[in-house]
Amino acid sequence: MDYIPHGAEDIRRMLEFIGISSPDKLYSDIPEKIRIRGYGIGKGVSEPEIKNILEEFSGSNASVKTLKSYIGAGAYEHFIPAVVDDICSKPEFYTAYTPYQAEASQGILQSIYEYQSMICELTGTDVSNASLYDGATAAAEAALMSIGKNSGGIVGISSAVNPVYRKVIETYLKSSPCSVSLVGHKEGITDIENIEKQVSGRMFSFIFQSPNFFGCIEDVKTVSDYVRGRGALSITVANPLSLGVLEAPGRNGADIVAGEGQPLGIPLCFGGPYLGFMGVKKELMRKLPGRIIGRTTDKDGKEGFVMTLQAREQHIRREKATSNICSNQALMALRAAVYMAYMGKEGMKEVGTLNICNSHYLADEIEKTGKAALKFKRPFFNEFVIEFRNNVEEVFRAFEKEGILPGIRLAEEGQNSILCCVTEAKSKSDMDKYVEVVKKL
Amino acid sequence: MDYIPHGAEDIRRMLEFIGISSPDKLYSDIPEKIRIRGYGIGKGVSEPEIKNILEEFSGSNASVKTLKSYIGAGAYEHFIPAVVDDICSKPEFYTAYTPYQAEASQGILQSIYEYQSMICELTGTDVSNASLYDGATAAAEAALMSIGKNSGGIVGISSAVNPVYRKVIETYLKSSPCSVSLVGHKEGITDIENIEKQVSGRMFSFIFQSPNFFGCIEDVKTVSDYVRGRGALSITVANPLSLGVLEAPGRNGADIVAGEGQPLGIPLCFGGPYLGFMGVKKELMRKLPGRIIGRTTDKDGKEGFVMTLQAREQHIRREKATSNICSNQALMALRAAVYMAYMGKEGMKEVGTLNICNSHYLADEIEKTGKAALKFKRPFFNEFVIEFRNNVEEVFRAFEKEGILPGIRLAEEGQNSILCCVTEAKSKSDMDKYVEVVKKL
Amino acid sequence: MTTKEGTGLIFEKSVKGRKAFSLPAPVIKGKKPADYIPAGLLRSSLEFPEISELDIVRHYTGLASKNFSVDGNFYPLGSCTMKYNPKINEQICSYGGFRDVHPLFPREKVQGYMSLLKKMEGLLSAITGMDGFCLHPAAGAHGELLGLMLIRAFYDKRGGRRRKIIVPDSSHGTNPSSAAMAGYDIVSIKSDRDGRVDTGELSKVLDDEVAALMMTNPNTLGLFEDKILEIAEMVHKKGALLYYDGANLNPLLGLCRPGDMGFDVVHLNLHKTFSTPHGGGGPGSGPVGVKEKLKPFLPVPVIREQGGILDFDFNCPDSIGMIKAFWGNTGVILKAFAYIMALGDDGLKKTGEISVLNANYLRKKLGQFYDIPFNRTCMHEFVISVKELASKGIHAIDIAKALIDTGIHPPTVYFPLIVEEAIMVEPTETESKTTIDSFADNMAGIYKKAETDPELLKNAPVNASVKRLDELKAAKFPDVKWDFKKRNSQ
Amino acid sequence: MTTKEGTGLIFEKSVKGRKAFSLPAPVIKGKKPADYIPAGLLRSSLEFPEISELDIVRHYTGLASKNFSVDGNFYPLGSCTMKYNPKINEQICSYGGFRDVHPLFPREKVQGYMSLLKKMEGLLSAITGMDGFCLHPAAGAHGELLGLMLIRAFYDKRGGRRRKIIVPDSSHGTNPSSAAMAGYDIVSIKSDRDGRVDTGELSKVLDDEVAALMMTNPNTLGLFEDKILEIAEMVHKKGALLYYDGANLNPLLGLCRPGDMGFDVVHLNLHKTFSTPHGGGGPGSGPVGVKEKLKPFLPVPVIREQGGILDFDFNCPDSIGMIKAFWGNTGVILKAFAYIMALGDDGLKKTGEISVLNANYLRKKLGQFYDIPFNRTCMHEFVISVKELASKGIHAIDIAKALIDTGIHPPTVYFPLIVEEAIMVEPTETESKTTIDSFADNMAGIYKKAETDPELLKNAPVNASVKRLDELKAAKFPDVKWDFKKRNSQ
Ligand SMILES: Cc1ncc(COP(=O)(O)O)c(C=O)c1O
Ligand SMILES: Cc1ncc(COP(=O)(O)O)c(C=O)c1O
Repeated sequence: MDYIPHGAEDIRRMLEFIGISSPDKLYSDIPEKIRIRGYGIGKGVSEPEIKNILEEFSGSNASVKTLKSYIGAGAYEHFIPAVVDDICSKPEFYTAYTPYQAEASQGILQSIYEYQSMICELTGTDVSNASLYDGATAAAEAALMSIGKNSGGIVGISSAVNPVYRKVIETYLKSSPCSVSLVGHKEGITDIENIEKQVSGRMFSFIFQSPNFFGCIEDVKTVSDYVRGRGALSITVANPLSLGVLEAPGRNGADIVAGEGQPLGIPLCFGGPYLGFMGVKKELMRKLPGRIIGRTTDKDGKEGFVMTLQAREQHIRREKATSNICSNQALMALRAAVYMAYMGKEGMKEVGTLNICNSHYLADEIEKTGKAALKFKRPFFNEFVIEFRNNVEEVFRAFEKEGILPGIRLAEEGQNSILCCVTEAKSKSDMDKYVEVVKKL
Repeated sequence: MDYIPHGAEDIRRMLEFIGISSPDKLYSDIPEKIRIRGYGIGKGVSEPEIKNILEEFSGSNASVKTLKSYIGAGAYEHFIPAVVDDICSKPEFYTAYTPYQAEASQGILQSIYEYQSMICELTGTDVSNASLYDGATAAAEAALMSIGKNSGGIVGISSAVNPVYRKVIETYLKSSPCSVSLVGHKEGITDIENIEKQVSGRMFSFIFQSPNFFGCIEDVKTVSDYVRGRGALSITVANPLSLGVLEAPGRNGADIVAGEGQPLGIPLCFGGPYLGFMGVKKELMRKLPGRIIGRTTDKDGKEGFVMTLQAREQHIRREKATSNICSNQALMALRAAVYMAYMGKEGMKEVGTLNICNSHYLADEIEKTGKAALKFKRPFFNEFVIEFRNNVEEVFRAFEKEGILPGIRLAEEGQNSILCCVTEAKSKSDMDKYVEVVKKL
Repeated sequence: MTTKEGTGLIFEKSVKGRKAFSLPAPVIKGKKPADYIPAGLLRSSLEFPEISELDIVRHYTGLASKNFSVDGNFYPLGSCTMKYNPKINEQICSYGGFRDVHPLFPREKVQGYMSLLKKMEGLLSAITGMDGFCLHPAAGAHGELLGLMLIRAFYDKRGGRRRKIIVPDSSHGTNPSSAAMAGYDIVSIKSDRDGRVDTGELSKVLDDEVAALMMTNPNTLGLFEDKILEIAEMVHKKGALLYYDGANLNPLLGLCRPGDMGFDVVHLNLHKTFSTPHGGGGPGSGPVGVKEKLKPFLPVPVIREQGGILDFDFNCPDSIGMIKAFWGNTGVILKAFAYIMALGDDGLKKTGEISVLNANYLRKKLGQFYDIPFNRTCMHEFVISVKELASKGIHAIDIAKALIDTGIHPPTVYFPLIVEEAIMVEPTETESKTTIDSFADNMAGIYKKAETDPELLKNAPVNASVKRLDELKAAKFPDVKWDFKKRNSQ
Repeated sequence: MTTKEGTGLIFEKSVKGRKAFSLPAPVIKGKKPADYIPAGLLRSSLEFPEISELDIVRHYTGLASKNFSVDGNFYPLGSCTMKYNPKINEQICSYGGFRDVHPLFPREKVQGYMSLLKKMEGLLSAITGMDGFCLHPAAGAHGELLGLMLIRAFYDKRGGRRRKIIVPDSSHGTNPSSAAMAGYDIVSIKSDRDGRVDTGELSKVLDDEVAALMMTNPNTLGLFEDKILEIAEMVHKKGALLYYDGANLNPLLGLCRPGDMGFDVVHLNLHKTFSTPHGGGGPGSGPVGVKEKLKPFLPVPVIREQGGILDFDFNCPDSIGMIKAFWGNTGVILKAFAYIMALGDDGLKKTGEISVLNANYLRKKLGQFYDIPFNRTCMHEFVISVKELASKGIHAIDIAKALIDTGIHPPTVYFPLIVEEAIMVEPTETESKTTIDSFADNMAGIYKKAETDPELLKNAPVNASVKRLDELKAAKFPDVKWDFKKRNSQ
């Protein structure tokens, strides 16, 4: 099949108007030598057939509906309000593009302005961009923002930062004159003494995560104070959903708060598309990567919205731009905006509360069995590391029988450790089943 | 949960404005005696919970995705283009109501005008209404249209009409001075001689179906000519999807063409909501039940659409209305309209062709096995009656094992008969599996 | 954005050779209908539009932009209960285990559906105080017809057919029309000065020929029939039955039940009270509930446990038969079920309560400008009369059209028939104070305009996709379908 | 219908105590965060809006109505390939087995996804003529960055780091910007009189320090780089690599492949060529393909068969590492996969062919009025210059704004930078002759207006939800978020 509208007569008339006899007359610029005859990928199929084919692929995947999953580690199963799906499937939003022409794009522009506003409020920062690719690249962009383009130096990263994020930041920084110093955590959280010990020389910024990879909530204030005291930027990677109950990093001294917006109403979808968010202090505004939407007025003084501060961007600044980002994750930002509006002031608190209460319920019940214990005795949000007495392979087998995915293995943090995530999507009876399995180990 | 927007402060201010202290002050008209304290149906639950509950109900049903079904008999599994779902899930359409205020409802009005036009073209009639509840009630309304309100007489019905439709027509006519005469079919189709023999007295109309309940295509012209010759109306119940390839009944003499619009892009959904359609000759226009949309002009002479000929309807005519219909199946009519536009001139032909070719392929292959034979040797569209040599219970067991629903049992037409339906939704390999089962009987 | 693409009929956009459809190849290559079917039965021509998929999408996107809807506009259409349609219910309805199920699947394969429908019957019985329910009717009027058929069957069985149905003059048009369809003679009675059933009038017409009195409570003026218990007694004493048109049940949710008021037959409008969308004119769902004595007459099939599973029972000797193919507008029932389960006792009670609060708040606000003939505590809706504006040449329709220009869907006009120049306003419980206030402000502004600049209103609407349409012309010269032939000859 | 509800920020609609959210009760009643977490870590305040579900729906329904989109409007935004986004692909993406899958599920439980991604790599390799593909990049620019990192790694491994990247002056802004991000110095070269890479200029700058030449082919003028084989030879001779910016691949579908032209690294924009929606600015997907010699450097994880199943291999010693969490914008890739499979060899070829036909037809039409600086057979797009209208005070931006009033989304303006007052038009293959003709008519009308009544254009748009917006003010006094504090003090 194809999506070509023309009938034979249309094509005939167009060719006639152009003054040629067949479409291939338009290819005279293309060397004969490189012309091909098909890719050998086979004939196209019809819509019903493509549906069947894709249903088959889909049917070969497990999902959080068919298995009870306690896996987090950077992507989270949360309740997605039906309103979010509904609004974001409006073609007026999803079949548009970047709002280059403001007057024809007020819907998207205003929605992003609102998104930016809520991200700033949530993170305690002054300026937010219109989105980045995902949490890991947002952290990497934050690191790039912090460094000078030409002078060497160091970006410190806590070892309690999601290892994938660390890897992405490293890849991004490889092209820069700077290098990365890993700072070992102490019993699950960042330790200032370790920064002192392990980072020497000029430190541009220090990146840490809260709640961090192990689920532990960091003392953002203490770390930021220290980092800023050393003349570096404090970059906090945050779980936005946790910020309904946890203090905004920006209010505790973080200069840049970046992270993964997926918990804000974005489906798991095997890892993407997700949403990189970033909020920064006013002073960093002109260094921000990506799009920024601003409020202004029209000819008649009526309020309206436009892309602004474009002088930072690639299409104007080219090689001198703050970043190369062009297409971003606007529709995911819309999802997050609708989610945040839906939850609102009280709902953000309540969903955060449910995550804390559920995860602590499960952690407590697991510990009560005596078969496993929390690895780090720290406050946590919705993830924690649990160390089993039994061999971890055996543990996984026991859960598998019950259709439960108990978490992911964390080999570095002890032979039989598992990183377990519990959100508001789990019910008491779900968790009790988990505990049953542990009891029987 | 609930869908009440007010905060406590809203309610306080509203009560204050009304000048009362609490909402129950508004209930003084209601006798204390009948006031209740809840229904005893339990507390409400949250959106995530209601989702889980309904997922469980849904999960306890088989579907045409989990079983291969060859069941038709009034509801059909067809390919539904994604475009149909997409357009009909636009809230501008589904959260509106009857277009009482034309200037605020041009979208719905125009879509129904287009629907009416295509139904007329498809059925070969002059006027169509904006929809009726379903095929069976449309047939019943057709019967009511044909009779005098006060004088007795007869409505003849072919025994090859879907027995459910016959029952509904009978129920509807019970309140009228008329009675129903059943006319036995002859080898699967209506027989004029039987009408002559079995209907005596004043016949208002004769109702027959094509393709009929057994799948056989009737000779609409011959039957209509005879019926009209007797001074009665010829009412044809038709499968609209078949009319992409079969001649329009209206062009063969039918006065009223009514039927079930479900094959035109409407999901099976366990029996409803479906779509009753009806097209009639010009002379019957003012007797039509239900809404009719007409084209007119506005103040400036610009084209627009309105509900018209309302003088037939209940809100004006009350007990003298042509029918009591008020809410109808407009959204389903929209589905049908989008489906028909999507298929278009060539697609209607092609989808009809696929139904014919697929069903004949399966019928031929079954007969080749020698284990079963077509009950009626007549032209058919996408359904046919097949009689098995083996006991029908055994036949069903054999299919069940393979996850196939071979059709429905038709006890009246022979001990081991099955009514089998094959649409474009079945592939060759599906059908070959069916035949494999038959072979092994 | 209203686009050019949205204008013009789809037929005018048709161009030979264009196509949208996409279908698999035939099983056996090259086979044609004529290979299987005699030529005489095959179609000679079909003049359907030829148009691409994108053009179809644009066409309907354009049409959608010309339509008011609850999602886009306040829609206080009296008597229609245009409340918010929760998105979660739309989602639920699309689950494969609901959507892709054939109604004739073997019962043991559809126990999810069977138990849901059975539960729904129970919920509706609890909510109305009735003893049994039938979910088959496709809309309110269909429910009425069924209800009246049941009443007929009841008397037929008892012997002594009765031929009259009484309806108040304030009743909805479907009431007398359904009664006529069910073969009854209609007796209409005047309302009393309070806008309610006049018991004096009632007693005059209540004779042995009366099969039933049909009532809406609250009635179409939005007033609760406070003498309902007395009326029920009068009716029952005469051996007649009491029929409840449940289109206005919303304000009574959690508060009181028609069954307890003495009603014998009830129909509900799931597309009103229970929040399922009205779909631009439907589909709806109009289940019917009855007291014990009428249960034997309910349509077949009836859901019953048989052999360990829930099955359909067709074997009910006193049943009136079938009134619809299959078992009702299941897809609609599903949404109402989810709504009721989600709200529960507490949510339903609050729903009723706030629908009444909103209506009274708005009534007080509009009463500052407009005449409200029966101006007392109302239930979920109330009726304005603008007959005093007639001197300026302004009618209810002009107010309605002026509202369109404010982005608000007009209320119901010219109903109920007992109020001259009626404007019937029902805000529903899902509308916020902000929205209601802004509606009241707009209505006040229009009132002032009616006094100072009536021409302006006569010219309304000016912001819609068309100006005021000529309905007379439409009725006089009916143009009810596109002329495909004309097009071809052009 | 544009409604009042659509105006005003969501924060301005917030009213204390209103809420939309609906969540289950906590597992243990009465537990609060403070029971588990030290007070010092807990949040003091959060000023989010308080608003009901219906009001949210109305808010965004209003916003949607203020937005142009492919479904509503012709959208000939050059360089962006705003083609129709098939609805079937949106449907597919919502299947539970795609949507509700965690990226860290055990591999054996997600073989559907693994094999789909593996197949997709193969399809893209076949379509581009490359030897391997990485699906991770989230957009075109991300793909560019990855591509340049691969090039860097390639030279690092070989020894002999090179520090320059050449880009034509017609290149897209992301090209130099990505190269800079990858740590390269940028050398820009002038285009020749035909609007193509000037081989003379190229040879002047092509030295041993050059790591790669980045090209778009067809280039941003819509012209095929006819000397591409010669250029490839020049570049390779110098030991440099050739990078293909695949944003403009659409016209070449089924016709020729970058791999066969000599490109060593390629990125594609699935959100352009392969019809996935642009989503108001994203998400996109920018897979990168490479020739054999660059494969070892591709990011981890790489999909490989291991132990009878498809697994992710993280153990690739020469890999540049990871460039994104997880494995790419899977949800986007899914749609592109369905698109490619549905079209197949025949459909893809036709797609390319008609995109060229449409562009040339439109070029001829617009050429009747407008100046097209490089006016010769183009591929999928072409660039107008309106510099001659400058004397009337009319600029590209005025033409763009005037188009908004006709319901058409303006083409790209002021790009490529080498054309003064550029208007870059890309109709795509999914637009019908009718739509293209009507666009041409509108453009002709605007041209006439520019000559006769330029003021009218300077005032455009007048039909949009706002008039022309003050961008200077926005940049000078940045207002980039709502001030929650100010609101509270009001
Ligand atoms: C009071 C009343 N009764 C009955 C009906 C008929 O319901 P339906 O439109 O579902 O047939 C309506 C609906 O308009 C109504 O308002
Ligand atoms: C020619 C060209 N190259 C690269 C890009 C960058 O792609 P993306 O926006 O997906 O990052 C674009 C997109 O605008 C483009 O047109």
